[in-house]
Amino acid sequence: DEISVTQWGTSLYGAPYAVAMAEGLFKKAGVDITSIIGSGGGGTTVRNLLASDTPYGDVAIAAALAAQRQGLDVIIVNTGTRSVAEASLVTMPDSPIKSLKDLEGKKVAITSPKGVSEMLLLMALKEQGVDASKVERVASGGYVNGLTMLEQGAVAAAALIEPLSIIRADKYRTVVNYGKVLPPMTTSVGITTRAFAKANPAKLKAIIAGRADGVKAIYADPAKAAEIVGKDFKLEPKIAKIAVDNMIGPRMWSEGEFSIPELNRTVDGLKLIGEVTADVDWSKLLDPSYLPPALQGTK
Amino acid sequence: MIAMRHVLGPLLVILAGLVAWEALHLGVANSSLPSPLETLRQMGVLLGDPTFWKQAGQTFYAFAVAVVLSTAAGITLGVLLGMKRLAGEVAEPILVNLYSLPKVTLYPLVLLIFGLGISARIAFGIMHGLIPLTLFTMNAILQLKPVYRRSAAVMGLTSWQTAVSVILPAILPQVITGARLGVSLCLLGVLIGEMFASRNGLGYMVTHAMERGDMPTVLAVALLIAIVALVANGLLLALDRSRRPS
Amino acid sequence: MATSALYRFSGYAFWLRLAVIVGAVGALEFACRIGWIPMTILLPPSVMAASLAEILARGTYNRDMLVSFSNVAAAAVIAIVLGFLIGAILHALPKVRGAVEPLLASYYAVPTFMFYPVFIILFGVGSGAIIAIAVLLAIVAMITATLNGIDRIPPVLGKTARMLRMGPVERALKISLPAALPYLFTGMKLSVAYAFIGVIASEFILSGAGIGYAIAYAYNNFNNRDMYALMLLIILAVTVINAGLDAVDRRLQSRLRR
Amino acid sequence: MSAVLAAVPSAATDDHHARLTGVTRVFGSPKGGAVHALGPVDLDLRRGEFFSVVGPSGCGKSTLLDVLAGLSAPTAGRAEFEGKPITGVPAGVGVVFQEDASFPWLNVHDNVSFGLRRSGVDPAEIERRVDYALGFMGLKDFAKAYPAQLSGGMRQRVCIARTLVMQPRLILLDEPFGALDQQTRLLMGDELLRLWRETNATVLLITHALDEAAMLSDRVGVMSARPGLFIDVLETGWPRDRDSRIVSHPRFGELTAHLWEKLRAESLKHLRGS
Amino acid sequence: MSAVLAAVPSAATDDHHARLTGVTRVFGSPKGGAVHALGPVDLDLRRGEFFSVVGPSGCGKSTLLDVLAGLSAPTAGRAEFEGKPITGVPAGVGVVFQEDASFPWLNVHDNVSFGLRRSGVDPAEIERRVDYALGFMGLKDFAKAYPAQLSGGMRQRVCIARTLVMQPRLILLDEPFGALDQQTRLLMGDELLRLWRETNATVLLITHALDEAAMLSDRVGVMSARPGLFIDVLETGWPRDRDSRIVSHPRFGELTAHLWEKLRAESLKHLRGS
Ligand SMILES: Nc1ncnc2c1ncn2[C@@H]1O[C@H](COP(=O)(O)OP(=O)(O)OP(=O)(O)O)[C@@H](O)[C@H]1O
Ligand SMILES: Nc1ncnc2c1ncn2[C@@H]1O[C@H](COP(=O)(O)OP(=O)(O)OP(=O)(O)O)[C@@H](O)[C@H]1O
Ligand SMILES: [Mg+2]
Ligand SMILES: [Mg+2]
Repeated sequence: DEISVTQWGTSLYGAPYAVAMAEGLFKKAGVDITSIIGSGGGGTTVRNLLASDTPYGDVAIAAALAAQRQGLDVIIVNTGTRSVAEASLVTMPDSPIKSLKDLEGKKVAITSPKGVSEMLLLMALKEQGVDASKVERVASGGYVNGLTMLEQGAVAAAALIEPLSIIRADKYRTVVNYGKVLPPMTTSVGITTRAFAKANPAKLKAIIAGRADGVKAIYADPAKAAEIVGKDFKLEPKIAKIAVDNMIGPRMWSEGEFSIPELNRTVDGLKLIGEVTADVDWSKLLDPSYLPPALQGTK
Repeated sequence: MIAMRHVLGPLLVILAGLVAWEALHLGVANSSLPSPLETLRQMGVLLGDPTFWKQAGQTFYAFAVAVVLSTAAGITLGVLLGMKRLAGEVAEPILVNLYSLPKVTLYPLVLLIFGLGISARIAFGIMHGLIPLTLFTMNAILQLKPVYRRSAAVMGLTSWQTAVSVILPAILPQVITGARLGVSLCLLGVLIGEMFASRNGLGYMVTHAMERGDMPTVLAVALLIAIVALVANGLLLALDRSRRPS
Repeated sequence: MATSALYRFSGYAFWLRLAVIVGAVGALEFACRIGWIPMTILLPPSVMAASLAEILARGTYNRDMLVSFSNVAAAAVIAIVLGFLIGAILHALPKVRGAVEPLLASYYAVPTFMFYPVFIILFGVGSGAIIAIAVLLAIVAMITATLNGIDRIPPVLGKTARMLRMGPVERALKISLPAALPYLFTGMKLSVAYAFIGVIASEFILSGAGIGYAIAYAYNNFNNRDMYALMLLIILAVTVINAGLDAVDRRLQSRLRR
Repeated sequence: MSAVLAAVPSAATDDHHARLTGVTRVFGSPKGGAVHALGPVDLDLRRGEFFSVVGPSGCGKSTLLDVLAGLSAPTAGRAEFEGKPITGVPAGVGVVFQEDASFPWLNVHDNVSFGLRRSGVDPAEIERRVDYALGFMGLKDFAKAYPAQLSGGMRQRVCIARTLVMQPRLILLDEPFGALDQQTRLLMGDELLRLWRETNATVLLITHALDEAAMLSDRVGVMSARPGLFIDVLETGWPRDRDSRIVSHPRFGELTAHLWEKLRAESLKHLRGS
Repeated sequence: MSAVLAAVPSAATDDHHARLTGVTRVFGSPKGGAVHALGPVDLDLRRGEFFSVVGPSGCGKSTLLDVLAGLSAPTAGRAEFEGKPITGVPAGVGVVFQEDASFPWLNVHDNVSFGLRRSGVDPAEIERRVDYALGFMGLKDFAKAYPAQLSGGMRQRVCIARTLVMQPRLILLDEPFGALDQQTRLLMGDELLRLWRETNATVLLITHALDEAAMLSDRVGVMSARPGLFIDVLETGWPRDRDSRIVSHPRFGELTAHLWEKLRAESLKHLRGS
């Protein structure tokens, strides 16, 4: 079977799937995942999974909410990641910008309006009591473009994400690491269609269980996980090692269990960028019943 | 000898382009603009990498299928529209309109219909390559000198013989011109498809490299694609030249 | 007589064409309404139109439209002017022309978008880089048309200019330019089309503003109503632009029908 | 017709080879109206004669030729070739069109053999005939050349050779020398006469040049403006064994002047009428 | 030249209007060789005469005209117009080129007034002259039409009118009727004669058609193949007040036949030579 994972190959969201595939954990759980459909992210992943035979996917929470808002029949069956530790804001080494406070009256490169990079920036500004309206946000279309603008002096700071931030660690200075200023929040979730869940509960459970085992395996042996991820994502082993190690501390990957406060924190962020206008009624969206029994209780 | 003469000039232009590139690289000194040398080195690395060949294989498979299908369909459609004058006149503005439409914006629709996978990319390639070939073929037939068909008639040729031994060779030069544009655009269509939503192929590789800021790979792939396009174009030109003397 | 006959024929073809389009739209509407095509994939044309009217009334995308259309206009103008100058220079240098022309033919296969990061360095993010991509896409058509147009100025017009003892500037303005204009306009028409494609496509893939971006955004957020409304907007815009340019083109071309 | 000219006995036989009786051709116009292009025309082509047609542009000369070639059915009247009504392209008729009809994608040899190769003639025989035709038309050295490498006159010769190899009994030529200068026309005219003599074919030549018609033909038909009719048929009385030296014959000037007068009279009538 | 023709007194005066002495023109060829296109040619154009030039294609007729128009400097020899050597385009010379030179982007009126408007002539005077020229050339009803809406013959008339309004004293015409059928040529020839008579200009007409040259001219120069030389200059002896009715004059046939013979002899010489 093929399942969809957002940012597959570029972001560490997908590490548990890589490990579970390489270690045969999916097979052990009772499903044969042969490959992963990757995508640039957001709604594309949801579209992709809807178009595929096994409509399960790990997607950004904003995309899952948007899909439901537009009346698509999807449910959230597990959580994926719960940290924003891979994201940061950087500036040039010789820049006078030392903290978020210094950004007032300056331009900051984000990837696209209403995207994750903007959301994190606004959340961090709010957390630190900086007036967001004084920070001009410029959409660059991508992290690399933002860096280019930074180097050209078009912006004072740019959003950045791993593993790019590790690859170019020596070129820029980190202003803020979002994982350090923002508390844990759910960033990606596993979704499927209601119809698929009804028809293939066993398969769905096996996928979730396999992924959960993958998460456990990462925490149990980070070095090995880094090796697997490095190979799958074509990262130099050294960089993969740093990337995975960076995520172990904040416990980036959840085994799948739901935490309402962590979910709501993300929603608060989405409200800041205007993606969401009202509180979310999770009871209609979540279905923990496909999780391993031990994880079914919500926090 | 003659081939040398045709190739030498363009080669000089390309060389001049490389020099300008190097100058630009030195001038702006930005990590997003690697030097030509870096790019060529990366190209060497790619060419020695089996996964690159796997991706390239994917792209060229989709490209080949798209080219074959759009060529066959384009010529057939062009011939049909060209023979039925009224149909041609009805269809032409519609085709021109479709041609000048930014087709990327229709890509969501293509994905929704064809799903992921190779068929969407092939479809997208065909969307780009089909129309120019159809238009060129159709116009070639509309502009075909009537005296050719009349000559065939007085020599007692059947309509099938006329089509095969008079009409087709007569329109071939324009069909080749259309094919040159069509093939280029087919490749572009497949690549854009891969860039936008795909998990393999050179277009995906470029997107992936862009996301990681790996500009040498981006430019190396772009160069390779340009070379392939140039070679394909050169072959079609040579085919055209071989058919008629200077 | 031959001309007017052609026109009548064209008139007939026009109505037939309209009938074909109306038929196709009607069939689509029907297929959507009775559920052959699920609404999650395609909306009935009437819904698209209604949604477009809504969007225009609400002004949701006014800023995007402004950005896109002004970028298209800028790119088209730059491509036309620059393309004409380059074409004229190439024409004056036959050796260089011989070397460059074979490259122009395969030009369209190179996905210009790949150079976006480079353009950002050169032109900054946003409109600058996008216009640059669109210019790059559009300029070739203008260069080719300029070369073709100058090639086709009959030499006898040059002789006539000499008989009238015209200076080089007067000759360029009063003879060469009007004589080449129909061909130049064909190039302009293509340039506008390519500028449109270039701008919308780059917005779609790369940018944070404009109609192209709005379509990509609507796609990502499953907002089919907005997405199809914007697609319809683009189709209508292309049709209107094409029809307008075509009318002018036809007038100019009719001069050449000798 | 002046008595001097009529007194000369005709060189042609009296046998009918092709015959048009009351032939009219009307084209439907896209406006719904109709263009009356030709006729009603009566014409008897005698077997083996050289007949020229002159007349103003647009008078229906090409239309007349199309009817004889079976490319266009008459709207009214009867067209016969060798006693049988013409329906479709009749075997034994060859046409050289007004426009250059050489195929640019074939070299001269392949152009000339084109029709034969599709008619199932034995290859050795094809080569023999093509060789002969190329030699006859002075194209031997250009067998491997492509039309683009030839002058307009040579391309026209290719078309004549292509028609010739099919060994037609009736050859229709529609202004084949239109693109040539007078000197070349003269040479081509001589070649055409030689061809006509050697093949014994019947030749119908459409031309604009009155002196050319006067020089080459047994008979010259003068057509009126559209809808074309024969307003005069002039018997030249030349011997069968003739060539361009005939221009020094005093009758050549007379014939030319006679044709010019006819044309002038017709022009004036036309002017007054319109 | 035959005694009959020479006996007729010339209608032209003996005053030299333009004169070529030993004029030769050699073109450098791109391959490094050289094309000897013309000459050495001697020519005296008498003031007010109608002189025609005939000769095979490529013999240098257009080159001769370019020299007279000052568009092309002779490689050797002297060219004079009204007593002064020709350097650059001389004032008082008008040319109608072989190719259609009407400006497709201007309507007929603006085409005809184009040259005048640049020359600073008073607007009222421009209108007067343009009106006259349009009327003269039968273009009055087409003043607002564009060249694309006209036939080839009418476009050629536009070019003639455009030249005419400049009131040239020497008019050079390079096969202006090339695209027309005989009937229209006849009418155009009459108009040209009328124009010549009314303006008192000197006319040099290049043509392919021998009968046309015989009909229109005071003198006909026959040129040899490239490099072109005058091998004969024939004095027609027509009265100044003539028109196309002259074709019924017995001498018309004689003149035509004479020109044909010259051409034939030249052709044969050429054939033997090559
Ligand atoms: N297919 C057609 N449809 C309508 N009208 C036609 C068609 N073919 C010819 N005509 C008209 O019939 C008339 C005679 O045409 P035709 O070509 O026979 O003239 P022609 O004597 O050969 O002229 P030319 O000397 O210029 O070749 C013209 O008025 C022409 O416009
Ligand atoms: N610019 C040029 N460069 C080289 N050769 C030339 C040039 N112009 C003319 N020639 C050559 O000079 C010769 C005479 O040319 P010209 O145009 O004067 O002939 P023509 O008598 O006017 O022919 P036609 O009757 O076909 O118009 C030809 O062989 C031609 O190829
Ligand atoms: Mg005809
Ligand atoms: Mg000439």
